[in-house]
Amino acid sequence: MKNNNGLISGLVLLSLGLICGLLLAFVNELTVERIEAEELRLKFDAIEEFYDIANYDLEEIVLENGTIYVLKSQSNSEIEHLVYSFRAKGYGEDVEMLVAVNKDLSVEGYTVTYQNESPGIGTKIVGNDFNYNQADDVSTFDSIGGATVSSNAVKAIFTEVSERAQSDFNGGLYDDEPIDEPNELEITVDDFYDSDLFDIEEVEIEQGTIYILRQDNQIEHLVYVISTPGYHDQIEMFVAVNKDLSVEDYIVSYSNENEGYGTKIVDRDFNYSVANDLSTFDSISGATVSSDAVRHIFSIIAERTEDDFGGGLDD
Amino acid sequence: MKEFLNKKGLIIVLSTLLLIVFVFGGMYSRYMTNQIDVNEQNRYETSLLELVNDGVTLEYFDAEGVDKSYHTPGSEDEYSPSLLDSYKVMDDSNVETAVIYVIETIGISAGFVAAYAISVDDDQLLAVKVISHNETDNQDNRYFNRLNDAFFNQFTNKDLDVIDFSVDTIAGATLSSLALDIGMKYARELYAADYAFEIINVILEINSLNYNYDLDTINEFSFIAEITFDEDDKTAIVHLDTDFNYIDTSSGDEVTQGVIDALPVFVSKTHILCLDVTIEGYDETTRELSISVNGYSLASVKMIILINSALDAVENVTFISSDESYDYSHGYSGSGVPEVEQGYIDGFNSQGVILDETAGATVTSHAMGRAIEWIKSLEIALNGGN
Amino acid sequence: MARFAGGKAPFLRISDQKGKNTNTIMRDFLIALLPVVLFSWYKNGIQVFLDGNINFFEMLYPLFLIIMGGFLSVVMEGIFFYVTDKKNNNLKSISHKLTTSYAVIPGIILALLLPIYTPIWVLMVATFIATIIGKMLFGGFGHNIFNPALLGYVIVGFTLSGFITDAGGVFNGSEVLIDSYASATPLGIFAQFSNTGEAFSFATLVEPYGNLWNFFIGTIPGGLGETSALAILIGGIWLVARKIIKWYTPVIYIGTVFILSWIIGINVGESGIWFPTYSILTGGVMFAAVFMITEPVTTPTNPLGKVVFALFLGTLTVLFRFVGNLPEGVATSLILMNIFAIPIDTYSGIIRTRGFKKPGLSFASVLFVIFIIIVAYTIIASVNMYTAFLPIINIWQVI
Amino acid sequence: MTKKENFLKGIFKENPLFVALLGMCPSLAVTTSVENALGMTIAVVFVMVLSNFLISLIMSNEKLAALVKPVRIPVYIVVIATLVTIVEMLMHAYLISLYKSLGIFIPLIVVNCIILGRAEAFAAENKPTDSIIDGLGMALGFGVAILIVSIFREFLGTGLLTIWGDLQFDLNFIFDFLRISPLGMFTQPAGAFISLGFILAIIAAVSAKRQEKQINQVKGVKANV
Repeated sequence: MKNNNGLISGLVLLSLGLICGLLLAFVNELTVERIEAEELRLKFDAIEEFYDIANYDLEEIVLENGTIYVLKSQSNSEIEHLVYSFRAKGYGEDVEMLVAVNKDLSVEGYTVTYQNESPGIGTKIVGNDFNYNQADDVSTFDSIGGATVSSNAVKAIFTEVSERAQSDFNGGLYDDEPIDEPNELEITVDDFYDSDLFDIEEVEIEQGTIYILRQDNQIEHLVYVISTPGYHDQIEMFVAVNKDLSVEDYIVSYSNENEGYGTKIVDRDFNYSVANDLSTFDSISGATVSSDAVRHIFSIIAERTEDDFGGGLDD
Repeated sequence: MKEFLNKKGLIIVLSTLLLIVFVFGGMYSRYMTNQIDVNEQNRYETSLLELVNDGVTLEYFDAEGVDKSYHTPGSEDEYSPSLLDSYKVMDDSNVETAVIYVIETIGISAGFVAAYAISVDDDQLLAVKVISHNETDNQDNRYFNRLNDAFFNQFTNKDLDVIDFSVDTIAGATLSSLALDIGMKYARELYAADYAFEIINVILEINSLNYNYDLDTINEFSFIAEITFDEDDKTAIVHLDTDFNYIDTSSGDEVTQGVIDALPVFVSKTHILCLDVTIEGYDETTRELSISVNGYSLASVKMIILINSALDAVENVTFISSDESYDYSHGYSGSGVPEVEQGYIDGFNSQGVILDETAGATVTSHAMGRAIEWIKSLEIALNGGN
Repeated sequence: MARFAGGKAPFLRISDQKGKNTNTIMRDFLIALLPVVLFSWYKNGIQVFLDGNINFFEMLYPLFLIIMGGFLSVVMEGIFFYVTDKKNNNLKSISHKLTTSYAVIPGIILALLLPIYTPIWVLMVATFIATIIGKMLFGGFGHNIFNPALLGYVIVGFTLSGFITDAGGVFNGSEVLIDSYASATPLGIFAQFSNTGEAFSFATLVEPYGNLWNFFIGTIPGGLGETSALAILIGGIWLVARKIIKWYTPVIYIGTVFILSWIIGINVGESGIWFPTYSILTGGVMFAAVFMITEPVTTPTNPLGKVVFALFLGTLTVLFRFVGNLPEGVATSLILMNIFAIPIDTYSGIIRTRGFKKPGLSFASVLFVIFIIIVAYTIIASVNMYTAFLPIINIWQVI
Repeated sequence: MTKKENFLKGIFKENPLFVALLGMCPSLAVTTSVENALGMTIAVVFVMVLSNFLISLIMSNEKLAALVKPVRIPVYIVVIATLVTIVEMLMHAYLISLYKSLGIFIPLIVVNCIILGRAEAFAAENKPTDSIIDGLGMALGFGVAILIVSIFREFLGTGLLTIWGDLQFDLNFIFDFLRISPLGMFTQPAGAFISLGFILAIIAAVSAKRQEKQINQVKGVKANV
């Protein structure tokens, strides 16, 4: 009793805390796996209403005002469906909805996952058919008479989906996350021509390098190595041009574009066959920035290639 | 009594009163609510009955239903209109006179509901009534309001057994007009399924259409058309008169009656040729070919083409008369219209060229220009294709 | 209050009203309600019947609803008296209590506030809330803090309005047929504008219902008794003439709403005098001005208090109406102000006797500052209604 | 006080919600459905019995009690918090839908005045067995109370009685028979207060009547004497 100046009490409390902490750690160890599994199951249950998740690879993208669940095909990892889980301000609290959109932008379905609207009229938004069938078109939206604010919240969610659905399917989904590993290839002139047959000279220009392949002091081929800014990083391309201005081949040697559509510039046929003619150029829809970069490279070549073969390089 | 009320009776009476109000008052208010629906339905049916003149009663029936898709106006998607209600209309002696289909179609937006009344006796579309629609833009129904009386008049007493079963759309409200047009066509399909009515269905394509420049036959027919018809792509070259009525077949497969009936409609809808010039007649003895051209009004400018004796060139063109208005109210202030026309003809005769249009008489100038073009084509034909 | 008169409201000034007692006040109230009742019957029953849109039984429904409002509240109060006071539950004492409790008035006023197609069971719930919860549980006639009818109306309006709409809502048999009555009451249309932030005009607000004369006569959609300004004015003049109410209370209230609406109208670009006129003729402003803010129990009793009360009430009505999401600001603002009736009454009584000295001065200055702030906020916030309405909604929900 | 009285006092005489008006926050928030009320009851029973037992165990040891006394409130909190966290984790793992609907109110059991109150008022001064009985009685009393409130609210608010999961009674036929509809208001917070007010009023009326009877009886006895 005399010795109890608080220190021992503190020690008792501390040891009690330790025991409790150990107990909690033990229980946590027991339950943590199951909690994770249950949480995931709960999330999937809502999506399962629209798609059979087992058939897809599921990916989750967290945005400011919601989450996008990306369902990719298991065979070629193309985006098959997007399930948007967005929130908007309703009459009471936020209204949270799940909107499932197919690749052809048709709406598979939508469901209200959370709402706290005024009972009676406001709660009519649950299970109501808002006549929203095409993801990029909210003009057909039917609101509920008498529940303007609640249906405006629903409309806000649909509008948000409609604004991004198209671009999401075309690769805009990953706009905010650059891929980790750049696409880099070791390319040399040998990939186009047999370098033993030619004298190779290297000329530095403003935008890159030109390899001049000469045979008997005549310029036979030019290999342009040009780099230009892409979406996230530089894009570097090798373009081999023959003497008759026909394009032998082109290879993207370095790029760091968006996963999905942006990376399509690699191995893509841009329909560029005559060096000074860009009119046939095919851009990649959905990856405008990336293909614009490629186009820019080609236009640099198109501008100077005739002059280069005519001897402009020697100047 | 007072004794009773002073004991437990009072609460019983009061509670009973409450219960009575609850039960009977509730019945009363439910009756009121139902009555709204009943009144609504009555008004709806009355408005439907107004579509048919001699209609007295409506009788609901289950229509056969047809699955047919149409283009959604303004896009490539196909959709099938939905039949909401179907009624038989009885007259005062309880004989069925008409049938009404209430069909939902898509205009600018979905939910274009209209009633289409079809007379059973003479297979006619009697009238159309729009029940509800979503053709709105913000507060006012801008698009829908463009559909004027003239547009709706197209639907009254419209025969179902015509080849071209469609109405002219209204500019500025094309999609809304198309909603009614499609609904009307779908109503015809429904009618054909419910009643023994056959929709005329002609497969016909006009491949080419030309004036007949052959002086020997020019009096018999004005146009030569090359057509493809029927499901197995039969072809024929047919001759048509000035109103595109069928005259005869010069070569190819035999033309069916359905195609013959359909030809005028199909040709007039197919603008292959600039159809301004009408051949009035050819006199073999005087070698005079008279034609008329559409100026301000139809076939208003008349002229005679004199063919030379060898029948291989145009000798002279004479301006005969014109119905053009000479009041110059359209701002024409140059030389008189006949002078304008004569100028063209003189120019053609002397130089074989077509003059520039005369300012202020643009329409007439254009007509003359086309007449001259026609004459040049005639000359080439007479020359044997040179 | 108790300092001056003693006992509970309502009070009578004998010098004003010789030979009158509470009974006569309530009888005059009923007489004043008569034109309103008759007009609402005419508008929702007789006129529609004459148009041939409803039959005889439907014609009687508005009258039935109003009578039921009064009848139900009397019956419910009778049951309450029976249950709570076991010693005096004989017929004589209960009927005596009922005659001094004036249960019929809140019942009738409640029915007049509700739309025509209110189901009877909703009316029963409203009457229960009004008489039992709003009045009897507070201690009966004279002890209630909130206007009983208003409490019933507000609770039903917030919780059961869906059932009223489902049953048919505010449109009478003829009005259902008119296409231009797009959504609901004029205020319903106005709320749409203020929610979406779109500009409104005479053509969009008034023209669907004809002209402002229709608003004055009362041939517009709305609750049973609140549409006709004319009938309400007749009742009001009767009450003023009988010295039951003071003329300045309704005038100040309506005037505040009028002037603030005018200022707001000018701010949002509608300078016409039609807008403030429209503002006072729609919804329950008129009805509340004559029959509710003059109610002797739940409002201040002395003149200064009445003026302050009416000023605040008008400002809050405009605030809730233009800045909030609620189409009708009258009922909610009145419920809110009922809470402040007692302090206003107390301090205005002090000011009246002692002049602007302590403690009345500090109270008055605080009140004045609050008033200025509310007015300023109302005017500023109304200019951009759309952005302003969200925070107000949140505040409202907290309240 | 017998064990039976000890047990029953929690349910009737000292009912924590209806008599002591303790633990209003969770009882108003989770009583939207019977299922939630049952789940809450289970959680409270678990925490209550174990916390009462443990605290009584600690405090009945005189030496330990002397050490703990200056810091007894933190000790209670640590014990209760541990138990609540265990309940929360178990519920999250095995009853996830209930966990979701109870939401923040499971962690709030920690500060539930009933548990802390019983720990201080009863468990600290009584034997472990008595404390268990007291805890059980109190928790069940709380459970009965919120069950009554939740039945009242769920029935009036939705016309349903959700006992557990899919076991749901649809009582809408009563509303259909009366030709009225459920009042959604009762599932809202405002409805919680109104419901509790009604129930308390009824209980107050009943207990007032009983008291009156008792007084009359006492008077009668006196008169007889």
